Amino acid sequence: MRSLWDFHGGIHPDENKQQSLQQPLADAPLPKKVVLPLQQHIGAASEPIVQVGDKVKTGQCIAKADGFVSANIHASISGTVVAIDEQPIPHPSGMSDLCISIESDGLDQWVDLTPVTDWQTADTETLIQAIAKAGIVGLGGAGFPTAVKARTRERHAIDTLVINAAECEPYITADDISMQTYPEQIIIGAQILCQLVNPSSCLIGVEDNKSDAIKALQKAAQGTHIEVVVIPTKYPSGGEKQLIKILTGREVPSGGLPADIGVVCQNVGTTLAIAQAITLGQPLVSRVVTLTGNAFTRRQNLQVRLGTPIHELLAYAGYNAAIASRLVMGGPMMGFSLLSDQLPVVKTTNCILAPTAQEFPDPEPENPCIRCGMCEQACPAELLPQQLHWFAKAQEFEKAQLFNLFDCIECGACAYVCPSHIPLVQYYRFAKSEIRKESEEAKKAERAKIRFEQRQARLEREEAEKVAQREARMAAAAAATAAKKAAEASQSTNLDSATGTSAHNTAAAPLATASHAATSQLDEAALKKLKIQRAAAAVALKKAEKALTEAKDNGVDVETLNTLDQQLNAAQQKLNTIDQQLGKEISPAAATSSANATASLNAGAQAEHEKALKQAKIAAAASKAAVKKAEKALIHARENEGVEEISAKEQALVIAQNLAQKAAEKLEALNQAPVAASVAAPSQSASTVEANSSDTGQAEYEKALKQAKIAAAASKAAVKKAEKALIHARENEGAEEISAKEQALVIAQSLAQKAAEKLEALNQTPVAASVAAPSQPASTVEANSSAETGQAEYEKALKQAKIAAAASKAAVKKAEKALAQAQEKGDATEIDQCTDAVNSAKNKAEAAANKLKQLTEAKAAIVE
Amino acid sequence: MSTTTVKSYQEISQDGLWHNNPALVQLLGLCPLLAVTGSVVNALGLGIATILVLVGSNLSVSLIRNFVPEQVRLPAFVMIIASFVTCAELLMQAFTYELYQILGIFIPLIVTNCVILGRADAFASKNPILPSVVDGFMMGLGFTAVLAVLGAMRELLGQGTLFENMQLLFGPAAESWKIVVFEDYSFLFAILPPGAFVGMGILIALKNLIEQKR
Amino acid sequence: MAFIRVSSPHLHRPLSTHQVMRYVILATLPGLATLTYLFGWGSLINVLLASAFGLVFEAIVLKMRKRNPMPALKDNSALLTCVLLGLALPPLAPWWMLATGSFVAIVIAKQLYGGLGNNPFNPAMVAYALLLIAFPVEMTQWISPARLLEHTPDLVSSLQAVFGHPQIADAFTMATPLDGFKHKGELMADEYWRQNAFMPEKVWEAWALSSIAFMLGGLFLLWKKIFTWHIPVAFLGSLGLLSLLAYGADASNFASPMIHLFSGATMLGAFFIATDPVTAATSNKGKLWFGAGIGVLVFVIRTWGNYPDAVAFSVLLMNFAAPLIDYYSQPRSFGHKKPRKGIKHDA
Amino acid sequence: MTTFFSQHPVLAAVLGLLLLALVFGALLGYAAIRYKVEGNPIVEQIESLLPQTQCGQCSYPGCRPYAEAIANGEEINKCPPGGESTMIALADLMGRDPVPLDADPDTIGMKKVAFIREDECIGCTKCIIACPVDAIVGATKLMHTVIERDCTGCELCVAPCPVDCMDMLPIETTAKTWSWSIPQGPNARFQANVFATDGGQA
Repeated sequence: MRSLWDFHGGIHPDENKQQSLQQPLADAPLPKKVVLPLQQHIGAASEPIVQVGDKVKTGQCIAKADGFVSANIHASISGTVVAIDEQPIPHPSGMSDLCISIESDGLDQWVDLTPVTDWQTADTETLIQAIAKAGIVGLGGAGFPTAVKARTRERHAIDTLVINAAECEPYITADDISMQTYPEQIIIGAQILCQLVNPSSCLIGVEDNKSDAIKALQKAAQGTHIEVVVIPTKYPSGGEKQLIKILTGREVPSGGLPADIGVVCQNVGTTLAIAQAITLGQPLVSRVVTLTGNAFTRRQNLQVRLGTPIHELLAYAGYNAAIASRLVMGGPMMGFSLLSDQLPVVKTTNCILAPTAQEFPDPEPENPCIRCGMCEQACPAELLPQQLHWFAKAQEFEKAQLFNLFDCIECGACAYVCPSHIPLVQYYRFAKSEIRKESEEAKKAERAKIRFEQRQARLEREEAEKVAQREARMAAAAAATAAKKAAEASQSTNLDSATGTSAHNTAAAPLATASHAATSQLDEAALKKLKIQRAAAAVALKKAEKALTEAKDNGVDVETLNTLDQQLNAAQQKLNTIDQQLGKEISPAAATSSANATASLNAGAQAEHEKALKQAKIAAAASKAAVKKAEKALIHARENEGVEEISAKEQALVIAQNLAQKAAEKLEALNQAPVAASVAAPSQSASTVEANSSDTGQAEYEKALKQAKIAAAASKAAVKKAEKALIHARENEGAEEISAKEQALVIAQSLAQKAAEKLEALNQTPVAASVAAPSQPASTVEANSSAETGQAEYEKALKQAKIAAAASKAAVKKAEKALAQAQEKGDATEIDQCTDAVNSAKNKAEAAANKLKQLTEAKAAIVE
Repeated sequence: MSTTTVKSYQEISQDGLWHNNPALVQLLGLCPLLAVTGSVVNALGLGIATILVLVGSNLSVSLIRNFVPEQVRLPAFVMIIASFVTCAELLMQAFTYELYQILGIFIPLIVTNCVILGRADAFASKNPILPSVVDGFMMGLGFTAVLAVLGAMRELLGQGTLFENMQLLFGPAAESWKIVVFEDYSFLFAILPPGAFVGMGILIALKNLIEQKR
Repeated sequence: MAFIRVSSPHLHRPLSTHQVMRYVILATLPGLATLTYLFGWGSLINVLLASAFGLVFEAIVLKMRKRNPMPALKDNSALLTCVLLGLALPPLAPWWMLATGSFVAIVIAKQLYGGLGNNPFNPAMVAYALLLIAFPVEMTQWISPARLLEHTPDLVSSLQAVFGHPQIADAFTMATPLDGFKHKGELMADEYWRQNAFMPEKVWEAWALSSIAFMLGGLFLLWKKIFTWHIPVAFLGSLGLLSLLAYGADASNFASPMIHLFSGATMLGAFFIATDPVTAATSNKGKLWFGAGIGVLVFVIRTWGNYPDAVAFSVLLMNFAAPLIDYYSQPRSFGHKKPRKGIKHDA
Repeated sequence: MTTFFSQHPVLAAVLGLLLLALVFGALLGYAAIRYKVEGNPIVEQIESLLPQTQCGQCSYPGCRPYAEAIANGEEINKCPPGGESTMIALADLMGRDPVPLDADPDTIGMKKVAFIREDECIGCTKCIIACPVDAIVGATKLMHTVIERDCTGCELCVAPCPVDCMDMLPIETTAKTWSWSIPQGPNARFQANVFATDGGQA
């Protein structure tokens, strides 16, 4: 005989078990319709894998476990899935949750079952997979997925397997009848569990009031090392922790698991389900439910299909609503009262109790606590129930926690003995949920605080950057003034080359500094500065060009002109250098920012952004459509160059715009002309950064990446088009053509402005395009640096680029004009010089175009 | 509690006698209050001594308020109060010796009466002389009134008389002031300290009740 | 049938507060009967009068507190308090003492603290202590046992004594054994006992008998599991042990354990007053400390204090200490290594 | 020496007091340096009680500034999101009397979350700029959405929206978040009439 231990407290309520033991276990009639909640277990709700209208067979998996702690759900009858929607579920709240409803075809056709026939030799993983596949959860009441519990050995050393067959709650006999009916299968189940857990001893704890079950089990267990241990009847000896204490003398530490002390505990019903799942391959589609209470005429244990509506069972068992005082799911001590009879039987339903008013009178009004201490004598967790009650009542949750509120197992022994009829368990449940809520809120507040502070820091940083930018701009303006003075000086007094060079040096100085800064620094601020310097340099260049032109116009001597021309070239070179540096700078910066983004990513919050993802897809589709339209328009325009064709292009653009607006509801996305499409890229990458700046999820980041890729592809296409246009323009060089193109583009620009609200797209001539191109990647970086300010910054850059474009355009014009004048004059040297000047300007344009090409190729390379 | 705003004398008086009554509202000076209120004469004796000390200390504290550094004000106040208490003690010894004997330790203990230090710190150290004196007097009067009422209550309930032994304070002429309400009556509880606590509680409750009714 | 949302458990042991109180009241009956038999009608009149006053006061004060008086009156708690007060007071106490006692017990000691379950002090003992302090003479005069007198006061003269003619009662009263022992003056204990004029054997017998009657009532409650054995055993044990030690050391100056245990309010206190759950310590360990504390205090006050009996004061003093005892006697909860001492707040 | 003092008791008294004053003055001075309190930890404590919604309903830009203001004597009743419990906790901490909340009683303590009716969103980013905790995601011309987990329900995003597509939805109870309420307690029927309670300040 094993030595047994005792636990503190406990009560001896009337057992009332005989009523439901008079009849043998029977099958309940097949339900006409079953409702299967997606959450019948602890952990994540299952994921439905059928659709409304699907035909299912009995035992077919209809919802998959979603995550580690979750369980499969199977159709418990054959028929048609009629709904996947919110249905009232058996829960104390009486609320609804997602359920799959199946209407029976009355045939009860089973799927092909695949038992593990060689389970004695099968490896652990096979068995666990079989258990997981069968959707077995703890049938004792908690509903913890059994497959997860079966893996306990992976992390803990287990020496004892305890099969909980105590069934200490009054009235319930579901386990009792199962043991009487299927003792062999239960022993097999226990053996399977032994194989999984590999304990040195396996104990089945049964209360001594189940003599028939004990006999049956002992007979079945003969010849195995499984021991049936008879324990004294006392509520709540069936509590997991209490049973372990009784059988092993060990106490599960507070907040710990049985596995921490080398014990695994499984309910006997679960053990039976495991045996059936392994040896028959039968998933968990039914369970034993006790129907008892004096409001039933037929008190009995039934094998009930999961999802069976309770009212069908009530009708079957001869339920008399007139004399029933309430409906309880579970036992009288821990069950909950039902708020309707239109609820399904779920995996954890072990009993449906329909007592009369004599059995369960209405709760008496609560009286004041007289501190009699009876609750303390009854508490199996050795708590101070009355103190906890005072604390819960006064909402002093901190103290309640200090008095080990969370060790309460809500067994109800305290409330059972309380002479003042205080609903103690309800007080504890209230206090527990409040404490959980409070800690949730505290966490949320902490997160909000961190996010708020990070945001403040970011805003400050941006403000500082703005100030720095403003200062840089002022410096550039000063340099420009200096350059202008130098130019004026050369114009009026025919300064010698040395002086001119020095003037040029003055203008170029900030540029050199900027380039130096760019190579030595990698951060965005430096990039910004560099970009600003570049803009300033462009202005300086423009001034220099203007000076040169004016000098030519005014007929200054050749020497001076040469000097100025040299200066102009030098400035242009500087500009190119900076552009190169910018180009270098951008890719590492982008890489860094994306790396940062990845680092800051948070694994959670995927679901939250599904909507955003959808939206992005729509945007992508819309932009693709828009790009296609615009492409067509461009081809058209290229094929038929001339003023008339421009109107056709205009129409095409308008159509593209309309289409894009309609297609992407809110996203008046990338409805640009091919050239403008490349501009859209920054706004896409801006959203990437938006996502990065906060600790949103991986999914969001990937989504944004996708968007960016799409945008990049679009811009690649756009650049290609622009290139072609450029080649075309080069092939057909001539003043008239250029002017015609100018006109066409001015019209195109105004159209584009209307089309893309804020994106006053880049209206380039081939020459201007070269100038504007670098500003695009710059604006990308701009947008990267800050989501909110990106747009404004971008517009600014655009403006600058436009100015630069206009300036270079003007320069070419001037140069050509000067050439024309010279030709008119017939001065050979002057003609030569002017031709040189024009050529050099054109060369510059070509160089810029090449640069653009390089840039786009680089981009394409990145994308590909 | 800010006394930086200038109060009228009427407000000061109302505060002392009722709204901010040192015994009923501030609950200060409870030790002598509970100890000596066994009879009206004891209560009045201690009350008058307290008034004297309060007026004197408020006056002096107000006088020196601009010269005493913040950090050492409390020691300075205590010294002033101690001086006045010694004066009062000597005076009582000289003129009402029997009463002095009855009140015993509670006369020197006036030094530690929180009412006095409290008013010195809360009022006199922030206000000019005249308001300080008025405040001291009114607070003392309020305190004395509570003492007297409680004394009368306990004397009446405890031994069935009123104004016994008034000659100790007011001279032989007051011997006839004694009123016997209940003949041959004794309720020891009221005379003993527990009775003082209960009586005080009842007075405070009454005060709150009247406030609530308004 | 209505679908109702009720928190589990749905079953309840058929025992309510009013039943608990009723059991306790019933358990006092043997003691009351013995007192009436031995000392005449006085105690019965005490109990009935005090109960009547108590219920009236309870009803009035509940009305004033705007609460429904009926449930509170039905829970028998006020009745029990007044029964205990009536038993503790000397027989033939004048009606105004009973009225004052009931008022203090119900209104001041119980309802002013919030009513049933919220009073920190045992109401009956608060009232008893107040009466003892206020009327020391009346409270220490106990009526002589019936068999000592030539004619016991009949019901009419008892009622006369209670209502208005205390001098009638004076004729029947004498000191209790404890009082007599306290005021034995310079006499040594054995000398005192020899002088039968002061404390005849029959007086002692009467006290012992009524003590045993109270003990029987208490044992009934113990059997009924209305309270646990801890407090009475600790109380009687510590008192008995201390008096035994003292008596053994110096039998001439200290009263014997028998006198301590079987006279005065010892048994009434041990089984009916100290066990009042509202004002006692709650955990088993705490109850032991609580009971032992009372025993020690009773011995100390009886031996060296001013008052002959000390149960009321001892109980009240330990009532003070009950929260502290609770604080330091918390049980070790399941799954915890050590019991927690008190509430520790993080700084 | 002794005789001198016994002959001049007043001088002795003055000197004695002087000596005492010196000794205790030195002690005080030492204590003032040794136990000097750095900063104002009370602000941290106050802040830890505030709900961190950063909603600005207290008229301060965020919870921290309000915490600082309370430390400097601002009223403790200006935090409607924290509700009664926060106010009482603040009253406890500051040793002040509880005061009724300075807000519409219907809205106190009601937990809400912002929701964007996405069909109507024009992608103006104004709500993104307004959100104090970066709980709104989106970019220019792209639809925005609220990260429900991070939304504090401060309502600051509602006003800036040019197309009024922001809703503040109360957080609804589901079967998962449902919990048992506190039992009514004894005297439930008379609760409404109770004019004095046993709780509150000691």
